[in-house]
Amino acid sequence: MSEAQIRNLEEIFEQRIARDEKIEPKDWMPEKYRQTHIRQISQHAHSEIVGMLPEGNWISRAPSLRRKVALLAKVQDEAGHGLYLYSACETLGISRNELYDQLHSGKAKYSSIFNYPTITWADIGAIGWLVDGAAIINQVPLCNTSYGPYARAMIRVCKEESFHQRQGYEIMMTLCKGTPEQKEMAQDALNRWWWPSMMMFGPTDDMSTHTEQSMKWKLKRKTNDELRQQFVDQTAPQADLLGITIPDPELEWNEEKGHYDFGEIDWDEFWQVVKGHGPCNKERLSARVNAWEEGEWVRDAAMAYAKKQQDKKLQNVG
Amino acid sequence: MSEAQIRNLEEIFEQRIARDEKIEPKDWMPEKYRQTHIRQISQHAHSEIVGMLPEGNWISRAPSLRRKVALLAKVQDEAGHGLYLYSACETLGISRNELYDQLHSGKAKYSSIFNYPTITWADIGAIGWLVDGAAIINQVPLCNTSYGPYARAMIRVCKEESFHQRQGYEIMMTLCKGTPEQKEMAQDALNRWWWPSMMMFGPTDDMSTHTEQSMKWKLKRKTNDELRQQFVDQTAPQADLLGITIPDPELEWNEEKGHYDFGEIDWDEFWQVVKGHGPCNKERLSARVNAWEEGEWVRDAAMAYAKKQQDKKLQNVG
Amino acid sequence: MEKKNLVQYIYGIADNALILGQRLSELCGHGPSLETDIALTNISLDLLGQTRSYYQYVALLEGEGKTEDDIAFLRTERQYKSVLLVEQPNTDFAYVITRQFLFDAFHLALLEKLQHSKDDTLNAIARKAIKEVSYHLRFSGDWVKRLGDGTDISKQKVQEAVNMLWTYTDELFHLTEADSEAVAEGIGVDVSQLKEDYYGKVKELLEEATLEIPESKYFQKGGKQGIHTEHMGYLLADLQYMQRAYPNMKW
Amino acid sequence: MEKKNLVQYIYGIADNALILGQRLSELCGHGPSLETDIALTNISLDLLGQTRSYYQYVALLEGEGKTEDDIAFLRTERQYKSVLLVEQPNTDFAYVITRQFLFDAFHLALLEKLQHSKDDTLNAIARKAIKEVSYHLRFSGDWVKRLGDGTDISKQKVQEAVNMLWTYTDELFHLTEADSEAVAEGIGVDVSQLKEDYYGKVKELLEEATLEIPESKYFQKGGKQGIHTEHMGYLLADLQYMQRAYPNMKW
Repeated sequence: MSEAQIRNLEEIFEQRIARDEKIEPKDWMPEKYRQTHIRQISQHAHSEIVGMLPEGNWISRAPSLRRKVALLAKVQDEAGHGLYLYSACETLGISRNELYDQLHSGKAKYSSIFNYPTITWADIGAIGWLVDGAAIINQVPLCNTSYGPYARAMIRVCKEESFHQRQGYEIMMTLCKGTPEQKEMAQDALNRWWWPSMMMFGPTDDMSTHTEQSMKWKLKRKTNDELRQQFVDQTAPQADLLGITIPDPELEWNEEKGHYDFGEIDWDEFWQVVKGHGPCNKERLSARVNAWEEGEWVRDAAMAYAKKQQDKKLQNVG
Repeated sequence: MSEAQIRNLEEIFEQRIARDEKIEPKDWMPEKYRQTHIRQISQHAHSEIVGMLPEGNWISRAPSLRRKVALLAKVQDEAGHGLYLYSACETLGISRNELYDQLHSGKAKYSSIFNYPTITWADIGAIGWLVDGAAIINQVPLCNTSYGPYARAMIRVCKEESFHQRQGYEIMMTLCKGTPEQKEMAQDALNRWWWPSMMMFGPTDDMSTHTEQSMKWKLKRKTNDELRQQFVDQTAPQADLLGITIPDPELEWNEEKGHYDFGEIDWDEFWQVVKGHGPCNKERLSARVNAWEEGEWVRDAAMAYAKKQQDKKLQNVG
Repeated sequence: MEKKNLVQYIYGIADNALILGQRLSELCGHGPSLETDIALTNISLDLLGQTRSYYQYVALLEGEGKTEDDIAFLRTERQYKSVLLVEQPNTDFAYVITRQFLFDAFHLALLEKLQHSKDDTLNAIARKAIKEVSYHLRFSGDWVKRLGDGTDISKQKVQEAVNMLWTYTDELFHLTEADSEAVAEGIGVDVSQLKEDYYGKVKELLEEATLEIPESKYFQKGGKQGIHTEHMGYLLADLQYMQRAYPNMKW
Repeated sequence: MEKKNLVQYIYGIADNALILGQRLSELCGHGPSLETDIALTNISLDLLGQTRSYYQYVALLEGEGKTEDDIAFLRTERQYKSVLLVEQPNTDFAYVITRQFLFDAFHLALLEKLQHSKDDTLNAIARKAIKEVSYHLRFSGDWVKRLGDGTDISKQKVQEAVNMLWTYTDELFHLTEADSEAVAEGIGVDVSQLKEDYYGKVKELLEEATLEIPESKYFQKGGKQGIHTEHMGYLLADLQYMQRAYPNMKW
């Protein structure tokens, strides 16, 4: 194709996006669009899969059968989200194995929040309430993103996430209405998960890159700081309702702005975790790598068996 | 050597034993004496080592610090007994590695009692009381056995075993004086360990082989049935003192004989376990094999390091 | 039937579901592929769902304000009446699948009888569970075939698992006192009657999977009397941790 | 010094001994040789012995009929103030030895100061423990050298363990509030002062063992505030099992 032709295609493409038309796998798309989407969708998929681990840590010790079943189902949903998202990503011409390789080699990122440990049962509540809460704020706009398979996956993901978020909040509510020991457990979980959740929206706008392009492609509709503000505004009253305190002395309602003011994030901690030195980065990655490596013989067996069955069929036909 | 010479040596040898003289490693001894002793001493050593496993199972869950320390020390003593006994066995011209190979390949036996699981804390008491009790009855006569290194090892072993036995009995006593739940736990442990302990004396005399020869060499001084009777006579009053009931409806004091009568052992169970099909045979052996195989690189490293140090020394001398 | 015996009879069924459900739940997030991870979690969810139905019934029978959680979490090891098979550890995927297959084949046969129990709660639970367990058996059976007739490595691994776990199958067919009484009253299933058909079907599938049938004369037992393997204590330490550490709280 | 703070100060020392003693005790019967098995058990016994001395003192301070076992077994995870290093799992012998060495070097330095504490119970415990811990350090240091300068495999394994566990060393030298107060009163040791000498000695031995010194800028912390790794919960589930399942009994 000539450069002119490509420019023409790009123009048509940008117009389609501007008209809110969905881009589908077989449609022409700029290489950068493809690469950006592979990066973002796969990061999102990896986050779902790695996100199974901190919550999975409490399945065997859940305090009631009802909670055990709910947690197990929730973690399973995350595996399901991983599946849709990997499939969406595969439509962009990359295989699942390549995506796994990127994760296992440390080349691909996943959400840093999952590098914190779950150390009490209340953490399961806090993750549902805060982490899923933050995730939804990040993700809801993606239900209208330009790439069709991603948008459709996100609709399903968001529906389930908001169920998870309510479930998490309900765990917190039960603890806060429980014994003093339980309420203390809830407060402690909020203390530990608040700032990492705030970090889920990424660097402040002045530090953030790629935003303009992402806005255009509807991979992003609001800036990091806007989303973070939305999270604070949504969560602060919920904490009040629970009767526990967000660990930020600067948190205060600003009547004038119509928003909460809040304190500064510890960006050193943010970058430490992003760079792979959080409390559980090594454990999370090695859990995934181990599962994958120990599963190799199983996947090989399934392939070998399928081939044998296929050969038999062909033989019967022939 | 001519046959006559050998007969002569054998005669002198038998006379020495008859005079209660100790046979020492450098002394001449009949090949059968050597082989029999290798078999018995190594079985005994293996039993100490495998015997660490069922009790080791409760170290991490011991109910008090005092009990945890005592149990840990006890299991350590067993490792120590294993060490003396392997050393005694090595004086007969077999290496420790060969002995381990025999254990790991299933060629060598160890005491069947250790193929039963420890499923409650009371089992730790019952093992001390019953299993160590039975072991002492089997072992005390060996302090005067004819082979010097074995006899000396046994003196030390027996001293420690009788300490363990008292400790086990004291665990049982504490449980029996405790809550009804604790007493039930003690009774349950007695129910499960009684018959396996009775089996520790081996088949009945009419079924037992090698006894005559072993008697002559002082590897044995009483028959299986005599020792078993001694165990019952010693243990039944102890159970009364604890206030728990030995699970044998036929157990009864026989005034005339001056001994307790008791019921029939389930010999099918006995042989099932001896043949390798007890509740934990596979687990015990694979725990030992795993420890050994996983430790190979460590032992290799120690050897390589020692050699390097040796070489350095030689270089400095040269 | 005496309430106490009925409760014991239910434990003999329900505890298997709890313990196997717990074992499978330990694997969540660590499977060889997302698809098997999801499938095994589904099985775990089904089993834990069944567990809840049974224990809710037990709680009702026992009264005194007992809940399903008291029953699940606050018994001593000796009071759990699950068979030894289900508590065996997740050694590797071959063990997980083989344990599942050997249990599913029994479980389905049991439920097919239990749906005709004179006890309406039990027969209702059974009818619902049959659909779930039919799926479990199809899944585990298919995987036994894949592993058996897959690669040399997978064949070796699954054969080892079959050989090891085989010794725990006989116990499935032992009748406890509670069983006998429940059978006599038309409430319980005579599991000893399921044995022949079970081994027939299991062997047929193992043969299809090109595996050898173990020829063990010796079997393990004890779970039905609450005498478990040494694996059980550690499983319970985790299972019961929260309920034991924070007694009498709502979650 | 306020009693509550003194108790917290003691936890900061004693909990390390408990948790590391527990970790080592898990290995009993599974070591690479009888000799190492016995030696590691000895270290575990020493540490648990020290734990008892500290906790008996805490029990005395707290009064109200508390026992050493209440303190050892009946706290919540967040109340254990051990450093993250000691709860790290027994991944393999290289991890076990490296964890031990990195802790022993600190432990000995701590005790050498603690023996001059104004608190007579603490200085007495320290004096007794110094002899034990000197032996521990010799043992673990010797093994680091054997593994480092042994075979290629052992070097690789111990280097990996050093790299992984190194990130937990910095926390050893953090001062908690209870520490600062105890230091001010001449009771406690200013661990931040031990840091330079520690890294000097540790690096010297690692070099002798032909190992590379990790160049990590990032370290983990939290244990001293009771924020542990995910390994701790499982360790406690076993450690506390009996006391939790059978409360208020004598053993």
